[in-house]
Amino acid sequence: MYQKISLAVQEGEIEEVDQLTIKSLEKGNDPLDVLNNALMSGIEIVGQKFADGELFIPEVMMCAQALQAGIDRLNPFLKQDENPHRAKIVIGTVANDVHDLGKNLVKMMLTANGYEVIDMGVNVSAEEFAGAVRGHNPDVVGMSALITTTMLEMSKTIEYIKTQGLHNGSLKILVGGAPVTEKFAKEIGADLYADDAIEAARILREIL
Amino acid sequence: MYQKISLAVQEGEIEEVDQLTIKSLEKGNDPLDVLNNALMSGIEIVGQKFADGELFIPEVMMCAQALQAGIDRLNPFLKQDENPHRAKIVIGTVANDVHDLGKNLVKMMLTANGYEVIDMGVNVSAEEFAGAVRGHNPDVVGMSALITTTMLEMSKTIEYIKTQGLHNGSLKILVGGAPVTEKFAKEIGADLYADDAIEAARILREIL
Amino acid sequence: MCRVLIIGELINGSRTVVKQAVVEHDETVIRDLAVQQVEAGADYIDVNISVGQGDKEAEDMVWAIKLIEEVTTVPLAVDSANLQVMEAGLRARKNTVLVNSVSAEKHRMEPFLDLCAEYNAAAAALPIKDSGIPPAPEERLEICQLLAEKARDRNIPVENMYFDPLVLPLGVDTYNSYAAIETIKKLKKTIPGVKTTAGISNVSYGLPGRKLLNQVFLVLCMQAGLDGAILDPTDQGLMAAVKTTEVLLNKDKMCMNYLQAYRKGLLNN
Amino acid sequence: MCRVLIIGELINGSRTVVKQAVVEHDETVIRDLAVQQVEAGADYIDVNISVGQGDKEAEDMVWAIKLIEEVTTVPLAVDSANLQVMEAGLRARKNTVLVNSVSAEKHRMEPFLDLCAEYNAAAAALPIKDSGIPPAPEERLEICQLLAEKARDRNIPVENMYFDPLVLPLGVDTYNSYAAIETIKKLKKTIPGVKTTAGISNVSYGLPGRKLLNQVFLVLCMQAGLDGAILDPTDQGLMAAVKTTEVLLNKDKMCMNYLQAYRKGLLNN
Repeated sequence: MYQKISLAVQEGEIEEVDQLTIKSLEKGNDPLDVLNNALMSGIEIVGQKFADGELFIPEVMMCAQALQAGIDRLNPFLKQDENPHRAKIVIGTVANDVHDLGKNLVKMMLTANGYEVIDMGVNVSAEEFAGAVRGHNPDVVGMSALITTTMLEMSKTIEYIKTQGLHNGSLKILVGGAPVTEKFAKEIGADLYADDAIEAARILREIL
Repeated sequence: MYQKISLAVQEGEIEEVDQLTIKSLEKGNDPLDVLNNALMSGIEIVGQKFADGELFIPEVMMCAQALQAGIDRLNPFLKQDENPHRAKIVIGTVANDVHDLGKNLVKMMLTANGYEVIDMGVNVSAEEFAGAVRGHNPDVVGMSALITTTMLEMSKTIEYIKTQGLHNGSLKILVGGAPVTEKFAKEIGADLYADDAIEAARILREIL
Repeated sequence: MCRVLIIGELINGSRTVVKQAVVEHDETVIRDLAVQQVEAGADYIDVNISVGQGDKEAEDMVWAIKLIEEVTTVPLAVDSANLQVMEAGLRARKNTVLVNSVSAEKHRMEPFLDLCAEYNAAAAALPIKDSGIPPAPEERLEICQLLAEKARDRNIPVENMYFDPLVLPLGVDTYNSYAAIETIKKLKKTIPGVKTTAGISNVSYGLPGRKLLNQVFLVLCMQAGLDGAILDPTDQGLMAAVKTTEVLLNKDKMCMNYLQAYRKGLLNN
Repeated sequence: MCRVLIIGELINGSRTVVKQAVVEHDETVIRDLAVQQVEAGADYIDVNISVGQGDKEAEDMVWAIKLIEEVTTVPLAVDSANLQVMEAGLRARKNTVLVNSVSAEKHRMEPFLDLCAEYNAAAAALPIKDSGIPPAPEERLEICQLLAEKARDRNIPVENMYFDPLVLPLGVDTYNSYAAIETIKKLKKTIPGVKTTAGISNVSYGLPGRKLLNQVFLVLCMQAGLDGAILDPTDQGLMAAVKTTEVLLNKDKMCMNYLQAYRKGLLNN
């Protein structure tokens, strides 16, 4: 049964994942077990295949949707702290930058990993990022920039979050985007840097 | 000078052929000599290059136009019987057939060889062919058919021309078209058969 | 599915291999060509057995159709300008069928449309008059409108009529491809619910780089509103162009057909 | 000539080879990229030197432009989102110039259009608002109309404004390519005399068969009315698609450009 669910996730069969998850619960399986050994094991293979160039964006999007369908079924039966993948992540593209492709790919990969992603969109000011951190209390805040001129906005935003006292022990700041380098990330005081969407998901799996 | 004219014909430079032909006549060159050793030698190379796949239809069309420009300049100075290429040819696609590509290619190649071509168009009835032969007194009447069902019209047309007494010593009947074979041409009493437009030009050069 | 209908053109008496097969009644060649085209994705198999055998053509048509129907249930396009051959084909076939083709020539229009009505067949309809093919898209449209009207008179549903803009070679006149594309646009705009089809490869006759010309022309026709195309379905470049155009025109949700074609190795043109 | 304007995209700081050349001030790389693109048929050379060097960007832009103008008089597209960098580029260059790019974002619209007017520069104009890129072609058109109005206010001739429909990746949403094509159509229909341009390769991001997708997308955009394209002019497949589309749309009389490209061996994609 778990194998079937995993395969349905890998094939992006939304309806099938939904139905199989219901059946699995009816049979008395442990919801956390279904999450980890059926749904998540399926999406991990998807992530790997995407990284290997065997699956492509539209397919991963469908797999992520299928995963989401399963998780939605499980959620009422899972306690918050029982779900290791229910970390909350706020993401957005920084001020004066409207490029959302990279940010959306990260969102897709994180959703496909079962995280709850709050997408602030593009052209997000330092104040808006801080507001979201205050309101949603996420585990991670991720910011993206595509053009070199807006990399400075990233620096400003991190500074603002810190001056607002929001960068406490539990909050990690993740940055990324085509012109952003690991060196730059360190210089501006980010906790985490990811080269691409897959890397972002991998890093978060490690720390969450 | 002749070399220049020949090259201008090969390059399809209409204006240049026109001007060079005028200059050549002004310098006292013999019109027939200009025709044979400048214009025609140019177009012969064009025909050969087309046959060899080095030149393509649009280019041959421009060369044919360039040739025509030169011939138009020479014509007032040439006696009818002095111009070995001034043979007259009536062509058309037979009744119930509207395919004109092959017929037009033959027209192009024959014009490019300096012949006077009277184009009857498509769907030409036996009566119309006979009328054109009577009116224009051509050296050759050429007919084309693309579909197998209209090959029979070819046969009818030849019969009609013969019964009208128009197929005398000086008139040659040429047939061609995708489904027409040499065997079929003989069966229906045609004098000449050509496999394609280049072949048609070659055959007519031989007999005219 | 919004995808363009592929009419496989390989069984045509003008091709040497088919001509020989028809003359020698070589069954394997015909069957193989049908199977190859179906496997390559043909939605219709065109059957043209005209090889200049005159009286035998009706018989040859029946022979070929029976062979093809042994190996596939894909619909057939019976391709002949001869009324007797067409009727023999329509009577013999079991699969769904399309009459290829009707025109507005006097000897062809009414009798061929009568056959379409009688046998409940779809039709490819060409804007040809007795005086030939008018160059202007407006005039071609007018002829199509006449054909559509005559079809309506016979209760042939409009979606059964595939109007062909007529594709003449670009090399003879660069206006020719443009005229075909414009005719497709005008047809789609003017006749509600109309379908269109076109023979693709004629456009590149006499020019180098034919494969590329055919591909790009097909893309342009599809954007203009082409519903069906007569082509060689084993030409991977053309079929790849079809899939690629469909996904780019938002007719392939989540790129599923496109990615499937990629995995089958069909996008290497 | 009706042909589509080619803006060569290879000198872009997001490419590793260019990034390194800018950081190390490697003159040969920049000059060679300019020459290669001109030889491949580029009508404009895009110059983007953004490599994250912040304050040094204006200086880098001037450096790159001077190098490029040593080897070609082909017009330049100064490519930066930073006002100071843009102005430095416009002041430094001698060749004809295009501002790449203006948008309707508050911090960008008025100052960039002012520069275009001051330096008599053409502009690529993007339908981006502070809230991002609207998906619907209608909304993109509205933003372009606003930009066109602001350009008119500054007496920038309409034919100097190249509106970009914004090409987002097909793989993320198949609507994206369709939206770009529809935006081009709407622009051509609505704003008299308007010119359009588009970055081609973005459409295929994240999908296999990118070359084919890019080619077919370019063909579709050209038929919709594209006047300019930002692309890699050394990509023979794309350039072959341009020539082939032009001849098929009757913009290459007697096939002369097409046949010339064939003889140069440029049609083997």
